[in-house]
Amino acid sequence: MTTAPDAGQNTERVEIFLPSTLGYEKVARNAAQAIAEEMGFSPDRIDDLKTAVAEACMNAIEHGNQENRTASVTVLLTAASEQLEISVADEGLMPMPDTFPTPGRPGEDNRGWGMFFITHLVDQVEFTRLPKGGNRVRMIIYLTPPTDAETTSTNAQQPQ
Amino acid sequence: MTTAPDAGQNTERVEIFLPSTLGYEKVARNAAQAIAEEMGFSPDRIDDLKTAVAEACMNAIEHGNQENRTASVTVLLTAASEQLEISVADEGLMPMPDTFPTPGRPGEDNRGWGMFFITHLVDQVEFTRLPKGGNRVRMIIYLTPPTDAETTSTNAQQPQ
Amino acid sequence: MAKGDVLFRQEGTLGLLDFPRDVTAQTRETAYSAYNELARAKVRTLALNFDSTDYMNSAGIGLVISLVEDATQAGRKVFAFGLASHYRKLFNMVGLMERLSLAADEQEVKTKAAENS
Amino acid sequence: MAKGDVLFRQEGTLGLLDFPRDVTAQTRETAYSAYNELARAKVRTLALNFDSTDYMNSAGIGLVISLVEDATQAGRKVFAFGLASHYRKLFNMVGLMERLSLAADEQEVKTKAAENS
Ligand SMILES: Nc1ncnc2c1ncn2[C@@H]1O[C@H](COP(=O)(O)OP(=O)(O)O)[C@@H](O)[C@H]1O
Ligand SMILES: Nc1ncnc2c1ncn2[C@@H]1O[C@H](COP(=O)(O)OP(=O)(O)O)[C@@H](O)[C@H]1O
Repeated sequence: MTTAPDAGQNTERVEIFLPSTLGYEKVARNAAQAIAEEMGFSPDRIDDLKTAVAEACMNAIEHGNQENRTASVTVLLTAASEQLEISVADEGLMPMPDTFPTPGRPGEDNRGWGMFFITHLVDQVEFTRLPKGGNRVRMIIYLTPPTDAETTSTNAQQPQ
Repeated sequence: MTTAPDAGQNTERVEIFLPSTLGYEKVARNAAQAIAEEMGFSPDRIDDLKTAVAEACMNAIEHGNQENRTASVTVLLTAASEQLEISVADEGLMPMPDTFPTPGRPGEDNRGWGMFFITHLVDQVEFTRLPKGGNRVRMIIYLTPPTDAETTSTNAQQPQ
Repeated sequence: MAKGDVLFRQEGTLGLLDFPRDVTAQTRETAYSAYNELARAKVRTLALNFDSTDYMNSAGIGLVISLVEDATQAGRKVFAFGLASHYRKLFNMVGLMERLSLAADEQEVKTKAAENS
Repeated sequence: MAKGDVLFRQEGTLGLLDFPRDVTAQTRETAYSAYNELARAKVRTLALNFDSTDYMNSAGIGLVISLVEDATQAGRKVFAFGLASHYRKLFNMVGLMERLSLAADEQEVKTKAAENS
């Protein structure tokens, strides 16, 4: 794992490794908040981002890493002048499904809203099963957000 | 850099790499807050910890790494059942002095209170010049804090 | 890493659930036992108090949906108060806003519950 | 990554400095230019308003010490208000509490400044 700064001249990168224990998603959520505040995002958008980041980390901990103590979650936060990108990768002990079920599973405490929040709260999102194993969620928010039409129609992508 | 969980059975470890840019100390500060809240520390103690962590990271960025873009700051947060340990290491482009000056440098905007805060706001602190280069500050706060007498007399150590 | 329990209070035909700081999957057990007490007491209005809540994740929101569905099926009117604007937005996204009424605070809930009793 | 400027306001012989959300080394320039305006206007009381401040680091506290020293040497009485309890603790640790008076809010500062004018 290298810690060299990103190739881009105007980007700054933070790398975080979390244990696969529920609750630690808040570390990534708080870290994203610190960077987004420094970048000047509005409080509303920061709240949206915090939920998306927490949900992506929870999924990595719970599903991708099966809460396995030896697996870790890698969170990369890359701040550029006009956007903040956050990628959350797990070790893929459970691979991401090709399609996500309809949100809300009655009878199971209506779980299943995480992916729905992730795809609706950030400007762009991409789900990938990594070639060397592991699942990754890449989320981007822009300081100048795209129009609503763009946001809702083009952001969600299933794993390739 | 390995991400294996700490040897201790009941410890959880978070690893963070920060760029050497002022402002990013807030990422570590917020991360420490998330863990300390989960552990049940009181709001006052969490505020103390946040200041100590921010100051240690600022020093690593500004002094140890000379705000050099190719250098990074490594923050390890290790949560055990009764204590939270946070270590902040830089690459030592500027080595830590053997003794720290009296806090407050008049004529220089009274800079120089960072070390004073670090040593007074956490329960234990240790400054080390690492054999392979780099400076490290290790800070510990306990869920059940030691008495005042212990805190003020035994916590500060100069680099060895 | 759980953060607090759901507590219940009953005032006549009004039942209140006081949610803790974190509302997550870990909140399930105390939420249901508190809700079941109020259901046994046959309250006609259910008020969800989120004054202390500052973290709610998708599992916590799913739990709230389940409670609201159960209460609605049992013919109870459901109110919520103390919700931060971000969580009002999330409640709206999952359709919860159509199944409950927002109140400004506990006082407003009490006034409205009196009309419903 | 700076976060806001120090602004100044003058009301008779009272000068107010409104500190931004972050008080750090980056706050230096606007703090001094705001302070210098008030000094030129010969205010007799200086009030530091920290209502909006939620992050102050050691460099920011050093800056406040410098401003307070300068004001005191010029014979001005210095007040501070809006300080969160953690920063009151830090101000105490660095000896600032002996060099300034805390006020509950802007109104109290105005009342006290009137006594000092
Ligand atoms: N990182 C991941 N690794 C493996 N499977 C995942 C991952 N993220 C999501 N999933 C799958 O997608 C489903 C829906 O996720 P989500 O909408 O977050 O709801 P929930 O986590 O409550 O089930 C999960 O139940 C899981 O099967
Ligand atoms: N990580 C570090 N690497 C090198 N030198 C350091 C480091 N931390 C502190 N120092 C030295 O100790 C001095 C005092 O630090 P501090 O009390 O934080 O005040 P300030 O940063 O305002 O100078 C610094 O000026 C610097 O010379």
